[in-house]
Amino acid sequence: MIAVVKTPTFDWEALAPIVALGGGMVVALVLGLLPGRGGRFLAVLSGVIATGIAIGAAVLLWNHGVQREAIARSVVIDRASLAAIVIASGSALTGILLAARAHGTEDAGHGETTALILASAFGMAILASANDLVTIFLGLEMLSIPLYVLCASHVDRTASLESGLKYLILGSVGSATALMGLALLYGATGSMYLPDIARTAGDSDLQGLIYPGVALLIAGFGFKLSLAPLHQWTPDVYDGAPTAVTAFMSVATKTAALVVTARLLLVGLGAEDVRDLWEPILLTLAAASIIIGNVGALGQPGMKRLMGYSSIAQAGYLVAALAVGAVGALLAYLAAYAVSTLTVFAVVSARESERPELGDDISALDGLAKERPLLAWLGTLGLFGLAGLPLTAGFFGKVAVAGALVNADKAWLAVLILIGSIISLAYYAPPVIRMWRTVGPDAEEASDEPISVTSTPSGAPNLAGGATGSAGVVAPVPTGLRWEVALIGTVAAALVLAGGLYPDPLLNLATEASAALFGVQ
Amino acid sequence: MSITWYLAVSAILFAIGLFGVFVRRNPLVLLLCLELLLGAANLALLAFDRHHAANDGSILAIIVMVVAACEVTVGLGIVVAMHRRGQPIDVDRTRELQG
Amino acid sequence: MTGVLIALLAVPLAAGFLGLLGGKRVAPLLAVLGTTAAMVFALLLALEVNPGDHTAAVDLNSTWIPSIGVSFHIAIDGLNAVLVLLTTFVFAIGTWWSLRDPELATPSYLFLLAIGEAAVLGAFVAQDLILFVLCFDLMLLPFVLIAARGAGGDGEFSIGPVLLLLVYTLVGSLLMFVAAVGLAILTAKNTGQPVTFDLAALYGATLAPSTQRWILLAFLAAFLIKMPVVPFHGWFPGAYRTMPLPALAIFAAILSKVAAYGFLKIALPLLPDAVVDWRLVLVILALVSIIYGSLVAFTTNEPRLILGYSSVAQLGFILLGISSLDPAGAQGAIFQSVTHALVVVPAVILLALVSERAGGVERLDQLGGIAKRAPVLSALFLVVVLCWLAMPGTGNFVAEYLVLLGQWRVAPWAAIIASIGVVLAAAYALRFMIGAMQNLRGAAVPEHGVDIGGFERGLLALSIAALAVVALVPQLGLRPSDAASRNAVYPARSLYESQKKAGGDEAVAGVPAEDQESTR
Amino acid sequence: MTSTVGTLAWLVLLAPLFGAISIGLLFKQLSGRAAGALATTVLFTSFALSVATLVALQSEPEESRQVTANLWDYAVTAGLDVKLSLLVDPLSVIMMLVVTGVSSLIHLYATAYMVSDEGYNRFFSYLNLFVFSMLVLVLGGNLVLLIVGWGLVGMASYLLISFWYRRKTATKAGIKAFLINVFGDVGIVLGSFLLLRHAGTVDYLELFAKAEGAFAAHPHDLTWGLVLILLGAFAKSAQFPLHTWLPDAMEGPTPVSALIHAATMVTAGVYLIARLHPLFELSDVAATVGVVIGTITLVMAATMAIVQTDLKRIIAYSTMSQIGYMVVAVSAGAYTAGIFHLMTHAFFKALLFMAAGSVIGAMGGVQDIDRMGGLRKALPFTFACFMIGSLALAGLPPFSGFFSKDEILGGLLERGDWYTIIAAIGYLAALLTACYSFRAIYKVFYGDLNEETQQIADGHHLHFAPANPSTGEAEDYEVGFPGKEHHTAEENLPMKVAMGTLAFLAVVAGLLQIPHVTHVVGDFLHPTFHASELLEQTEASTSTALLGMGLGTLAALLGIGIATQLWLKKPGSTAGIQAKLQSLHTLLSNKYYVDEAIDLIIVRPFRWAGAVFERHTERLVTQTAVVGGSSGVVRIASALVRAAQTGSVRIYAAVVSSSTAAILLYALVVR
Repeated sequence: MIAVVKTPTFDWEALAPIVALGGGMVVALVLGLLPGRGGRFLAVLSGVIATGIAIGAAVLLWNHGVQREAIARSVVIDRASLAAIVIASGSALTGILLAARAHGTEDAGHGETTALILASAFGMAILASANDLVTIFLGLEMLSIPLYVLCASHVDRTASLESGLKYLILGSVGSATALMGLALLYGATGSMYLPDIARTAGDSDLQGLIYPGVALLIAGFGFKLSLAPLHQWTPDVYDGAPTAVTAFMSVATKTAALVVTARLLLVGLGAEDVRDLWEPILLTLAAASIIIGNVGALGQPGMKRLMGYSSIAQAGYLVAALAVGAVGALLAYLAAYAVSTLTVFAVVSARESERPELGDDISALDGLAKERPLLAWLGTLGLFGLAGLPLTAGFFGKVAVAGALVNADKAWLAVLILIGSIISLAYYAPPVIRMWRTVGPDAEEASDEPISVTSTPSGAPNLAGGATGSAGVVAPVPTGLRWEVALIGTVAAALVLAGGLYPDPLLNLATEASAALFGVQ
Repeated sequence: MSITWYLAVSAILFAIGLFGVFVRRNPLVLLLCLELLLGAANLALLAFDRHHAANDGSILAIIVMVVAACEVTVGLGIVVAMHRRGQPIDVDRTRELQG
Repeated sequence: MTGVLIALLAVPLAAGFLGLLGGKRVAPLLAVLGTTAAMVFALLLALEVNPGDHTAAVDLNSTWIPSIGVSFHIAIDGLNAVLVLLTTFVFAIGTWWSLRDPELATPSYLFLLAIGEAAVLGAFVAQDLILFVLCFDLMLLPFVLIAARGAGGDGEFSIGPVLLLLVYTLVGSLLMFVAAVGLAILTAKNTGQPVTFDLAALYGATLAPSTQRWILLAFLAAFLIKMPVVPFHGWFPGAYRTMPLPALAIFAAILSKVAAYGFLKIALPLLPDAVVDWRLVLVILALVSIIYGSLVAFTTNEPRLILGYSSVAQLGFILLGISSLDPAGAQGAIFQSVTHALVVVPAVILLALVSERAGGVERLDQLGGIAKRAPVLSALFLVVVLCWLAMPGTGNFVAEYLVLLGQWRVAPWAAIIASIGVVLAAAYALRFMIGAMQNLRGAAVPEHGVDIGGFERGLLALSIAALAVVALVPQLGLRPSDAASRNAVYPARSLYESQKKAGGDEAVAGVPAEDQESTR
Repeated sequence: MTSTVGTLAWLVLLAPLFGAISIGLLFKQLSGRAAGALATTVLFTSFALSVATLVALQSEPEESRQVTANLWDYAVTAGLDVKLSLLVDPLSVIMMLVVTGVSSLIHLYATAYMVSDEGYNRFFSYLNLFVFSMLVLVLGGNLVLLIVGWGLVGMASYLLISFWYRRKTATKAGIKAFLINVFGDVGIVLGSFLLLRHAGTVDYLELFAKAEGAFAAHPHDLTWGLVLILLGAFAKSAQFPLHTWLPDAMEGPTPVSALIHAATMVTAGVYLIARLHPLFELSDVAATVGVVIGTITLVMAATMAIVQTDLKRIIAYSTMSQIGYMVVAVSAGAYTAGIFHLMTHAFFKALLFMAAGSVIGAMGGVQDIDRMGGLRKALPFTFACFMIGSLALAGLPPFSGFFSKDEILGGLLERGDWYTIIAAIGYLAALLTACYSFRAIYKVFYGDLNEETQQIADGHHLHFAPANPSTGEAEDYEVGFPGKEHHTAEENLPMKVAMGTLAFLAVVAGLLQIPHVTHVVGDFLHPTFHASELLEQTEASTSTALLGMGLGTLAALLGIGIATQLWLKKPGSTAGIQAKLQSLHTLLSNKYYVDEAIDLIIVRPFRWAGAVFERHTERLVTQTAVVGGSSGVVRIASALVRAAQTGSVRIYAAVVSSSTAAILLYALVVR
């Protein structure tokens, strides 16, 4: 007897970005097996092409229908998911390029690194488009598991392994919590399908379970978003992971998790009474994240660790917008955050290969403006973008978020964001100042030069310091500036600047994307 | 039998798993505890599946099993890598990253 | 002329950017071209201003971010024309001077200066609140990066002064930013119109006094810190110490003036009730700045800080003029902005030349006796110092006269206290000159000195020529802003007068009858 | 736009400016005496132009002898209307003549006197600049230009006092003079506000026209305004208590003392009061303040001069005293007398300083009269000039000072009332004046030659190792210190010519205005003061004039007699008197402790405050209060957050779980 398998409907056109990422993963894995430089080159190239196709397809799809059911009703492609796909693919592209010639990737294998990044991006694409609970969990794990491996991929570095292990253990706890939440949600409504959940909420005899379900879901996704006090894995994992991976996950994970959380909460759980539950929780978590993230980042000596804490604070700003349902502001700020963060990591990564003995230590940035003016400009734009200073996309991103909060009568949180921004200057600025300073550790000889107009009276002794190479690790050989890193950094920085000069398209796109999300209801 | 019992067992399992994560120092045992967490969720899922007389929950449960296997695989890989580098297989002594 | 207005902002920026791309060879040339072109454009624009008319002479209004009601609205009017010209002049001198030191004048540095110039000019010509705020915040950043060059040593505190400069001044700016957003949104709520940040639209609709007060508070935070006014000046000594001198010349000369301008452009017309309520606070802050700044300038041994604290005192005069809410005070404040900027630039150049002649030492107690070794330097120093202390016959004196006159009309006691500052200014300026140039040779000064070279002479000659112009024909600087400054203080002024009248005070501020007439 | 008179006046004004700037620009090119020659030529040109202005003005009908000449708008905005305008009337013309005339002679004198100084060119640049400033002061057609000129002369005075800028004493004296004068400037500035407030103008002629109407309702504002303006006058004219800078100003080269600190600048206060006389006549209080302060100063200065041993300072105190007379005169309404005395004083006081300069030249820079003696024979020309100057100063007929001083005192007698007492004090001070002038003559020129002066008598100049005369610090002859060679009038024709001319003027100038005989000055000034009622009240009648002249002669003779007795006949007798009146002597030689009082009341509190602010408050402001206060909380929080980041997975898991539990609890309990 032949069982008739009822195949779901596929909208291959709409699936194109997701398929590109998945296909790219397979191709990269296979091509990476080729020996020598050829394999490395082809694997990276396939990754670049795959992410490129994904981005291109997503851009083309933007105006083709507000919402398309790609795989039955489980995967929905709309402008919100497209936005997430673009950002995730962009950061995957960045991650691939940063990893391409980085120290340590040799051991991990190029095909594998590229493939894992693409796999994770694939998971993110699915997560962002997920419209039922099964797909959500599937996407979540598809996103997370490659990341565990990526974090641990510098197998000859203790920190990398530690990072992978910590992420695995804690991430699994988070996933399990989220899964438990999903289960309760399913139990409460009897449906896996988000619009149905919204519709049937209150019909079931187990409807009371929806509240603990929501609580666990928020905890689970809050963990992925690294909201305080669920944030503690973030600095450690970001710190230990290879820089390329940190760059990728700090942006992409947040993007996917935010979009799915927005979909889940606003589409599935947007009912008044449920909303009354999650809104205060989210606001509290956002406030805690803003405080703890900004405070924790102060005085961190490592750039990756600093960015880890900063990402906690940034998640706070983003979730604040989410809590009041301002998805437009959320996406606008998210885009600004993404490009700024990628710019910063490009600079950190470029510096890492030039000053391997310093790694991501903040002192590696000393005197960058003199040595590598381009990198200094990029780094400045990126960090100022994160701080939300003028002429960067972050400035208007913050305008949008603060405006949304004021509109929703949550001015206190806007003020908290302001205070957080002020504190954040105290850690975003030091790397910038170090980049631009000329009297770094090498200034000892320079002080004998004839007096110039730049001379300063405060001649504090300049001592080289802060270099903390891990013991027992053979310092890798410095390499020159990797052009692909400079290129991707420049592109990202250009976007930061563009968003700061002419933010109207960004704001409009974000509004469109958020409208798509609400169009589901 | 009321669904409450299933849920209670599920919750207890979940709690045991969590407790294990708190108290155990060997990563291998931690992985086992993580399995317990997922198992607990699976139990709840299947219970709800029966309660609602649907089969979505079962599908998710099967997927969870696959995922659990993946997680353990990755975990084992990392533990092996740590062992090969001569690192102690003890989470309390794996805390270079902090602060 | 709108093309010229755009070129004014765009050309220096473009020159800087091309220089960044073009590298070390072309960047200096482009910088010179860019700054000179900006000066020419500013001059052309200033000539367009009709002194009898307070409305814009050149106006450009185009959409920018319609989604949040922000437009790219810039204009040249009587209030900003002279300041714009001044800005281009100071940036030109500062940029040219920087080129003396190739180590300093890297393409990046020149581009930073260009960004600074565009931002300052943007703040001056902005007719949109958000554009103003954006430029106000932005103009600081290049100088932070330039100051970062001098951030010495390792460890936590080495970058402290630069960090302090950034964080402290941005605290105020961010508050202002929130206030600006609030102001526009609340105004829109009042009028029922869609949110707009266009100043022209905001001028018409004033908010309730209680709302005005907290908004003014935020604006004050931004302006008073940036000026700086005692006791909000904590950031500046460190910043002055670390900044390279050419950039310091621009920074000290121009950036504080944007804050002063902000009072006249934004605070007084938009928030008249709050300004009138807090007039006394402003006056007291101004007086404290004048006296305190002068006294510390008189005591400190670091020439940079003498300059800095004297600027605090002079900015106090500017604030005093503004807080008089009187046309004379406002005119004095604007003119003082010009004259102070014009005197700070050569003063910093001289400071550099002196320190160069003392082996880089910048301690007054180790200087002295340079005049004998460098007579030309000494003569130029003298001229600048005399302008600095507002010798009658200089433009600086006219400015101070107008400021005191304006304040006298409303609060004679304040003018009397402020005039102590006039005497103290003479004390610290002369002490500086005597300490640096005269008496016996200081410990740091070598036996055989050299006089200054042609390049510095040229720069100083230019600066002094500018000082001579404002000294001989101050009317050139006063005329364009005549109507505009009257218009700027009018709302607050008339409110103040009506309150005084209501209070039964017979002597309303002492403006003669026909003068009150002309205020209208 | 301007009349001939106006154009000429502008030329008079601009000539010295041209001189100052061209010497300044060419200071490296001009060698030898070229700068001096240029400056002097410019000044004589300026004087010639002044005479031409005088002629042009006199050719106008009397009622239109008040010419304004505008150049361009200076500051016309916001109720202020200041044009670059000159007011040429008899008062300004007489000032112009005195200034350019005396300046020309002093320039001539200085071309020789300063010739060995390394700063020769700089000196003449400054000197020309001073004349320009002084001309702005006297010619300016409104209060603002007056303030400009007022400030500029203060500046030039400062520059010349600290001309030897490497001397600490010189720079100190300079800064002191400058600060006191700026204080005075501020007074005029504030005073001008009060006048502007009601009259709505700062232009003299408009102001005078509107004054009566404008201030009728606000007499107090007028009084306050004038008192503030008087502050400026007192500061510039070294009147009590703002006089302390003048003795110290003697740090400057002697020609400077002659020009600025005797003949011209210090009389600016007198000019100012005379200029604003229509306002002073409306305010009795202000005028009285002028009279009282003038009286106090004239007595004080005269007493201090008696115990001074520094030759230049003696003359400086006598200057203060004489200006006191002038201030009293113009405040009391005797304008003609005041201005007349201003003129004669310019002649004889400049002469005295020049002669003193010649003596100091011979003494190799020494100014202490106790080290001099018997120089009568060695320096005959100088002696003659000094004698003429002293006789004029003492007010002995028929020297110029006699007529001018007695016109003042006669005017006061005529006005009667309490002015009689002032007149009496004036005569007493005249006695002191004669006494201290002859004390100086006897100590310098009479008596026996001592070791040092013997050398001068032998035809040599004294030479000492270069040193600061006040502190004894070693110096060199480089730029910034006095030159190596000193000069006497006996050897230098330019000095002789200048002194001779002034000596002649000091003798005959009095003849211009002999009571009831000649009225040249009075008639000339009439257009300026024609509306004044007080002037008529102080027009001494024949009997009063005769009484006054008699008293004056008597006082002068008595003073000379006392001096002769004490310092010529019995040179040692003063020691006994000094011992008897020890406390008085201490008081006088310490200049009534005014310096110390000012230091205690004003200078020290400011210094102290500055030091406290810099040392303590600043640290508080920059570090602790503002920054540390706010960042302290943040820092503590940061430490806490990082301490919680233990690195232990188990603890992290526990935190995650407990946070989850908390959220769950919230969901279950609160919902």
